[in-house]
Amino acid sequence: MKLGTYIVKRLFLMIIVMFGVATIVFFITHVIPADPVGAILGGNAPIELVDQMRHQLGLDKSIPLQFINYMEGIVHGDFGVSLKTNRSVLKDIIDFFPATIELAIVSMIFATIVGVVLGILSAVYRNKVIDHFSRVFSILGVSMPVFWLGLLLLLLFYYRLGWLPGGGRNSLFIFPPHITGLVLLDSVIAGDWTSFWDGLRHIILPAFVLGYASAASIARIMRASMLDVLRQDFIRTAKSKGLSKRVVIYRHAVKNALIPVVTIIGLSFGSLLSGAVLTETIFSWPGLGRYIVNALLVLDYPAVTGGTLFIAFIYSLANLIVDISYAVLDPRMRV
Amino acid sequence: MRGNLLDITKLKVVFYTYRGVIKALNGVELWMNRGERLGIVGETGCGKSVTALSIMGLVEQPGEIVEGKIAFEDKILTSMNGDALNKIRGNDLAMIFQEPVAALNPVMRIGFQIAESISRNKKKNEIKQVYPEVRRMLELVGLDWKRTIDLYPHELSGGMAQRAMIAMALSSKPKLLIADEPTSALDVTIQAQILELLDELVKKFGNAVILITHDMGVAAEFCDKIAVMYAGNMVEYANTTDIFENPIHPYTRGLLRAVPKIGRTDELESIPGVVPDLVDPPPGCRFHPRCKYAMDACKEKFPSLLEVGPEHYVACHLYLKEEMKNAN
Amino acid sequence: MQTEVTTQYLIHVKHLKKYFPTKRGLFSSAKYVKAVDDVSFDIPKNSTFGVVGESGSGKTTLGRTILRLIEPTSGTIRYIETDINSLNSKELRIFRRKMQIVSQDPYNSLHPRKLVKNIIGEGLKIHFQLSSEEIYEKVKDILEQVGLREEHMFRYPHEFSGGQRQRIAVARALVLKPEFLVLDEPTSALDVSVQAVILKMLKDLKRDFSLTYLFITHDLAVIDYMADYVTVMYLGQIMEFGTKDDIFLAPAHPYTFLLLNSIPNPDPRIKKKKVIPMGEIPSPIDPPTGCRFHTRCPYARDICSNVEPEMKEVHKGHFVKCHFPLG
Amino acid sequence: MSEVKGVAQKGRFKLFLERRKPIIEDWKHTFYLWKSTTLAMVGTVIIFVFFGIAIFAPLLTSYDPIAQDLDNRLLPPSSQHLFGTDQYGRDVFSRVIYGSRVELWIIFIVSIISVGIGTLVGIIAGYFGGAVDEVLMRITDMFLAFPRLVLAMAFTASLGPNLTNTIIAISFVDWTVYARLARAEAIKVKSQPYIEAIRGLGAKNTRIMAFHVLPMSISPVIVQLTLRMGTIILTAAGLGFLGLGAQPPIPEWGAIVSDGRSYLVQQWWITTFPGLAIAIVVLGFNLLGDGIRDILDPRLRR
Repeated sequence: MKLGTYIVKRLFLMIIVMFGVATIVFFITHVIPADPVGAILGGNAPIELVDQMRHQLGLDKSIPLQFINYMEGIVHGDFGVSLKTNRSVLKDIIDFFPATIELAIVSMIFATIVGVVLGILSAVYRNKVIDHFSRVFSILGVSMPVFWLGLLLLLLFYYRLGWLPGGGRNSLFIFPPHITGLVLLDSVIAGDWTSFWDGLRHIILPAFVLGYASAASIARIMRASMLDVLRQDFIRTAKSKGLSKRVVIYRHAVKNALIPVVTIIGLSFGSLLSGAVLTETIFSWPGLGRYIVNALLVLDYPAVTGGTLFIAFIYSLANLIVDISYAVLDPRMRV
Repeated sequence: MRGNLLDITKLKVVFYTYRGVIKALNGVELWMNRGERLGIVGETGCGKSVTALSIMGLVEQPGEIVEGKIAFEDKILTSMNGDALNKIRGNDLAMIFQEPVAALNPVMRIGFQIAESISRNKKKNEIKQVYPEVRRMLELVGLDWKRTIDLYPHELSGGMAQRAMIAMALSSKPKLLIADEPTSALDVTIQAQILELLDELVKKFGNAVILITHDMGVAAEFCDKIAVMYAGNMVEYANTTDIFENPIHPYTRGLLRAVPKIGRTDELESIPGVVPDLVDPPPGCRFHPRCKYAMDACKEKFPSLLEVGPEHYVACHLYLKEEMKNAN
Repeated sequence: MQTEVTTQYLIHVKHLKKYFPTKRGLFSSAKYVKAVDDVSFDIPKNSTFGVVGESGSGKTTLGRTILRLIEPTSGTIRYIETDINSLNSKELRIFRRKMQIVSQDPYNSLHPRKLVKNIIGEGLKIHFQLSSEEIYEKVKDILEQVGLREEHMFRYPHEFSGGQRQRIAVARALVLKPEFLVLDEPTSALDVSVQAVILKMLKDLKRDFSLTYLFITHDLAVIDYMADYVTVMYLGQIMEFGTKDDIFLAPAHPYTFLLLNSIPNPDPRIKKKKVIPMGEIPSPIDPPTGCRFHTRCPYARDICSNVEPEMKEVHKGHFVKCHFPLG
Repeated sequence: MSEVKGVAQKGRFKLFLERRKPIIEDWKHTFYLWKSTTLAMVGTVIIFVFFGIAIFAPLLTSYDPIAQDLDNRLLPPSSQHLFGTDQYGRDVFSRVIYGSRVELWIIFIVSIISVGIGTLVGIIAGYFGGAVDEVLMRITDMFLAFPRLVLAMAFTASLGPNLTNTIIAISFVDWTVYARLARAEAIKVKSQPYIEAIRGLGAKNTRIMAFHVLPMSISPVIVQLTLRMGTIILTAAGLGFLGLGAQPPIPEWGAIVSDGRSYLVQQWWITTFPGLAIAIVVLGFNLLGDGIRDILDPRLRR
């Protein structure tokens, strides 16, 4: 009951934030650019073409009017037509998004498992070999530029060793079944193991590259959180009850230590989406990140607007889920 | 063994910190019999809690027991390994703490936490089988089990949480219950309730109790015997009435004169100086820099424990000297 | 010729209320924690006015509201003739010189990154145009008054013990030469042997600086040692008020009586049979109707749960808010 | 006469030192903690070397980082060209060395802008609370609803990709971190008894905020800033790599990595060295930031 109210409240807040997000995007795409059309067509374009384009983009109207049109469009899910692909931006997003979300989910799972496990081991065996390893792993993870790591791994595993494919989601002559758009999931549903195996081989490198930084930061926070919890009074109580070390750690400490980590997992999702832009570019992954980058490079404003808004929406949704799971995990939050 | 339940000899505990080694316990001597109620009193940093944690085997990094022996019945706790200790902890030994809400796991229901102390390392579904016993314990400590068994600690008041802790500690019928400042965080009226409850239950179960407190009043009301600690040493040990009516150690006397009491008309007296830094404690008797009777001997050697009356022990050179005189 | 001695009052508090809004649900209306709920009293000049109560009684809020560190919800507070409530923020800042507070926690009441010299000198800088030499001298003098030395001026708070920190906090308040001092549990975080020194010092300072104290504590023994007048609070209201002797020798309110009965006595010869209040302190968000204490009172009758008792004078200067006063 | 005065001066200086002994002790203690934290020291050394390289860049290399030399294209590392040359015959070593100036400049300006705005917003929101807080924090939330790089990308693309706009875009994205942190700190500090005591002395809000809340709130901000300096470089390099940051021929590290992408298989050195430079410097900042956090940790200090 109380949890329900909390969710309603958070949803309400999210709507306000999304309104602000849309305003910021409007500002970026409609107000800041001095002369978008000039930028797109170049300085020497004939005047009729410029006018036609201004009209097409709605730039001949006043800023407030543009804003109203823009907001109306968003509410109806209409982001306009991409200048580059000449298709509805929404259609483009629906096409490109599954690749991104698949990559993000796989990375997230990888990052969470590795991060949490390393963090726990690191805290329990503090100052032992595993702790040192995990700390080096973490500090490197948050220091390495994603794109550089990606390139080096590509060089090693694709060009030099040839163990893994060099990019894309599937090999040339493999056609995965199309149900949800998530290759791995669809292959499992259709029972197409060739396609599954192929998809898995393709996703390993990008998912590792993308998830590494998150795994590192989750491991760091998990370690710190564990150490903090292990110092708490209730852990002493658990020990005084005669519980074995294992029970104390796994039953009493881990759940408490996970609570702050949940926030980090949510925040990691943001850096994951950021990183996806770079990873997708390197691994020719046909996702939304690459779509936005390409749109930005040619100043395809409708595509930029739609893509950015959509990413922000997904990120906010992820944060909402995190906040709710936070409330589920920690009974103190439900007051 | 000086006591048939517990005997601590020359217990030394240190904590390693960046400031240096804190010599928290400096050869503590303490003993008690079955079914007795022993009060340990003293001010912040005197080592009351560390003594309790040592008995429980809960002194952990960066702390370490470097010397001494803790005998519990026929077992030597200080030479036991973790598994063996786990069998005694929560079985023969139980403990309750100062901040009851913080001492309970915030993400577990009260009922489960009590059940866990009965069935301990078993699987979760097996733990649920002891719930009838949990209900009985909750009733016993004056809580309505229907309302409390499924609550989380933060939903309890301090007094209720302490009752739950007591239920948890007593559920395994321990031979010795250690209560570390169990009422310091509570209001006086609630304190009175909790002390009454403890009194009643301990009478019923016949547990021995170590009550750690800084409140002389609480010790006077609850305990049969009192041990006074100062800066890591036990300095005086006697029956409660003896401690209050015939205190011998200069520190015990000073402490009693500093306590405000209703209806007291004389001025409060304070002990000059401050509690020493235990990284670099004074040599000899650690109280000598604050003691108005300090002699040369006090600066050199810690006085050994001396029986000055029936079951009245004190560690002070002043009486050692008199004893010598009498002997001569 | 003897003129009639009339008591002079320094502080007048009338119908003071402080309600804190609690967090409101999306669809539920706002609720309030009634921390101080219609409290009136006068503090005689040069007296120690003790306020005693358990947690949730509103004693701390009361102290802060009187100084307007918290804005009162309603009611008036007068300082001799000045209505503190009607001062604007600039006037209030100037007026603050006269009334100071020493709070409970000696570990957090001093700015951890400032030298003692600056902690104590801050008030002087705010209120007076003084050269740094003058400030130095004044800080030095006041430190000596509270039993510290000049060399302590160049240290950080963390280098001091709890008792010494509390001395510094007192010095910070006294350097402005105030007339009125709110002491909010000044010794509850200290060990007994240290508490004794601080309490004695506070008594001496009161005499030397002719101060008036509002002394807030949960410890009845301390209030017995310090106070001239005692106010017993429960759930935001005054239950009983009188001189120290009234309260300790002839308590008229059952709550006061039970409170006195609950204190463990450091004298093992006295083994009294205790009467202890039942149950726990109710939430100040939904205080009980009628007499607020009726839920825990062993003497409660039907009327107590419905009708709120009036404050009545059982004998001169001794007031009690109870339908059936004891004694 | 003057001699006597000199002695008096000296005495005064001694007294000055004597009185400030605790402050000096405090610094000594900080220094001791820093020395005993090996990783923090490694971090400090890395950062100092990085600063040194940026300042003395012209002394460290004789090649012009921008001048093309098509006769010497794509040469592997040698004693002539430590890190080899790129597709235009530019010395990669020289480009990496001069690149440090670009990165340092970005860090410097972004830090000032984002910490300035963030701390100001955060402290005002935290100190006053209520409606002010609500409005400022909702605005912050709006910025936080974007994945950082995506927002920065949109900004630079819109403003026109160049170095200045990269800096503006990153600052625009980064200030929210400090705003949240400073707010949380301000709320914590505001409710401390010592702040109430100062208010009780009669101090104004502005005085309390500037002299008491700000200094207490700033240290976590500084720690965060040190930790985030690495992130700033990563973001700048990411933008550069995508072609949305500093434009050629400016030797920005991310852009250099991007330059070498097409030559990855045969001429690995073009990508490897600038990437390594980024990783090492970011590592340095992270180690230093962790170290500072540990040193400022009151649990360690007390």
